[in-house]
Amino acid sequence: MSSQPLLEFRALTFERDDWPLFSDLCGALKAGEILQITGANGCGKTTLLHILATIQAPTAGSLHWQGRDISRCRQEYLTAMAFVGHQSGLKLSLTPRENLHWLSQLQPLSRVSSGAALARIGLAGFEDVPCYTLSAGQLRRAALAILCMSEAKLWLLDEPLTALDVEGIADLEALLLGHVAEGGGVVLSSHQPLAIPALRTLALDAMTEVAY
Amino acid sequence: MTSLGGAFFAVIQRDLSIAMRHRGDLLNPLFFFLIVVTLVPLGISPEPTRLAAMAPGMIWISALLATLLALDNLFQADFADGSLVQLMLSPEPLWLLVLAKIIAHWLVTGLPVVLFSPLLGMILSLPGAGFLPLLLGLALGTAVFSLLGAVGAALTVALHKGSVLLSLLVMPLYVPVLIFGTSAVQRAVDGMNYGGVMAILAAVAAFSLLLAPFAAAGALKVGING
Amino acid sequence: MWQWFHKLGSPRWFYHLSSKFLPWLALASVVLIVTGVVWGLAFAPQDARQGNSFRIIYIHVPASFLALAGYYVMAAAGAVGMIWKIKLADMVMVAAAPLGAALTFIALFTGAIWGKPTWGTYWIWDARITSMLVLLFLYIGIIALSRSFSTRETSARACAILALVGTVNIPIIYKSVDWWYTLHQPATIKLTGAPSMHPDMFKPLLVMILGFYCFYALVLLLNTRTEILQRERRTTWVKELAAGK
Amino acid sequence: MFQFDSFDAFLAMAGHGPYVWAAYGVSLTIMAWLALSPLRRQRALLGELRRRLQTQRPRGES
Repeated sequence: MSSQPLLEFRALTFERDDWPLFSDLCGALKAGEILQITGANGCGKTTLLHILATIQAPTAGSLHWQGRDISRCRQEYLTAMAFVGHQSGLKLSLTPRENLHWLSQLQPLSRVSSGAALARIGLAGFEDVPCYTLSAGQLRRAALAILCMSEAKLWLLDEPLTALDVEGIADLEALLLGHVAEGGGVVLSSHQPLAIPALRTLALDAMTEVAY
Repeated sequence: MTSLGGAFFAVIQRDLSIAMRHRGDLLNPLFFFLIVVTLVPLGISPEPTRLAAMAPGMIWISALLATLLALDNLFQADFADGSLVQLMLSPEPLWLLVLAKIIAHWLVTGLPVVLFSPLLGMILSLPGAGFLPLLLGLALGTAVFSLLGAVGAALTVALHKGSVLLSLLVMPLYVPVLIFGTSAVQRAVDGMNYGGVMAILAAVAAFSLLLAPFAAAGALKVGING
Repeated sequence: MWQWFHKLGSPRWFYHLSSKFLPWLALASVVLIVTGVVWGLAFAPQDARQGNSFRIIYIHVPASFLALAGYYVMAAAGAVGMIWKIKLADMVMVAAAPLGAALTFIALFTGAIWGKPTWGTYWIWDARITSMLVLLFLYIGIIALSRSFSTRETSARACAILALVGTVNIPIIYKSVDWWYTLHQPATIKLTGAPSMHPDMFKPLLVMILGFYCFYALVLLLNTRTEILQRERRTTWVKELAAGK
Repeated sequence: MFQFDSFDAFLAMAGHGPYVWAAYGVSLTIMAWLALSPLRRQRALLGELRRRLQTQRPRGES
């Protein structure tokens, strides 16, 4: 296995209305690692994940995918990255199966069938009911089913534990460990502790106090 | 594996099936269209000659307002539930997916308005010669409304009070279409040749088709950071 | 080459450079506009048909010129800011929007006042005035959009896209309105007969147009400088500037 | 060449005075405001910055 990090970010700075949310943030994620971003509400966890997912552009700094600047290989990066955000990304009027089918047309999601993915995440029997009948926890599980199907090496997860019960959290942890065992990488934000050995953390708190 | 055409048609298909599950919402712009046109004789005069003189303009203006009404839903619902982000993280070219969304949106909002317009022409005593150019013109015109409107909808997608702002942004851009569209009908009613005007309208539509998806894709990348 | 380009885009450098020619620009615009106003009001011969109301032309025409040119300046700045990610261009765009809107309003207002003695009514759906009104709406859209974003950068990007779409549309809008006007053939005289103007009438107009160009550049510079200070207020050079004063 | 017989005639503009003067007056007022308002905003901004710096300095340097 090469020592080249999967994802590296250098000197990331993000300013909102000329007010730095964080500045000069550096870090790297190697294959087989899980990086947890921690910090109080409003310290920029979601923004950082959005920047890593190339949804938002940083004010300054750069991202590198396997050593190459992401602005030069964004297409390749997008096929190698899966993002599950704060919102589920599911249409409430469609069923989980329909939602996953739609997503699989847009993104490389063909490791397992949508039915198998939903069964693995604990939604067997709910494949064909409209999503608006699901509970918040079930919706979150359905969103995480994307990860079971994904061929992506890198997972970016924004608060994946929200609304999950104990069993759901255990399922997710198993999923994450399975992914890194296969040489993948995960960046996730959460303020809850995770039962995962060798978890690396990045605390954003220190950045909130910036003098005028 | 994903494929270009697959992603394009998947987006259209999904948006259409969502629309079919909210059939009530689908009819709203149509009823709006009908009600606005009904207000014209009530507000002005029921006299057929006066109505006929106003018919092309009134039908066009109400069609414009009806499509405008449905416009802020183009991206906003997808933004709220996060599926817009998933769409934008697809390795497929974003402009193509945006075009698919615009086409689906036109099929559920623009097309019904077009198909409904002859009925309104009848209500407003539009002379017989005006019906064909009305249909043709509205078909092209509502397509331009959806295409240009998509840029505005993308820019305002993350804003709280986006819908009023959206109207403010796109309505001035609709001026040429309104002018050419109504005058095509007027010319036909007056017994003149309207082919030239229709050609201009088609050119505007083709031009919008060429540029608007790129502009809307760029606008989305900016707009989701509202 | 890129270094040079980015130096040009450095707000600090621009701020200091612009302080040098700001007084000259101010002087030029005041002298030209005062000369033009006095010449136009008192010394230019009156129009044979329209009488003295024709003197409004010396405000109306330059304002209309710059209202339209201003939209292109704004769109060009927005495009530069978007393509090369130059902050300064974004600031110029933000500075240009209210200025252009104000000039458009002046053009409309003077046009309406001129209409009263000429046509007996303040408002007439003349092609030129209608296009100007649509232009005002386009400006208002940009200003409204720029005020509704929470970050300045996003706001500038969004406005740039809208301005570019507007720029592509403006020629079509102008042509369509022109065509619409000929279609409805109102029996009125044309507002201006610029080509057939007497040289004595034309010279002050030229002075005024020059003066308005200088004035536009002046206010654009002033607005941009304010925007620079606003955005860079946390940098050391702005703090030094504030402390040194 | 001055086009009017007297100053009163200049003001009256043969009946068009109100229109001409209103157009010039309003336009020039708007233009003056356009030029002055950035200057005023700039002064306010620098003033506030200075005030902030003065209140911060004792803490920052001690």
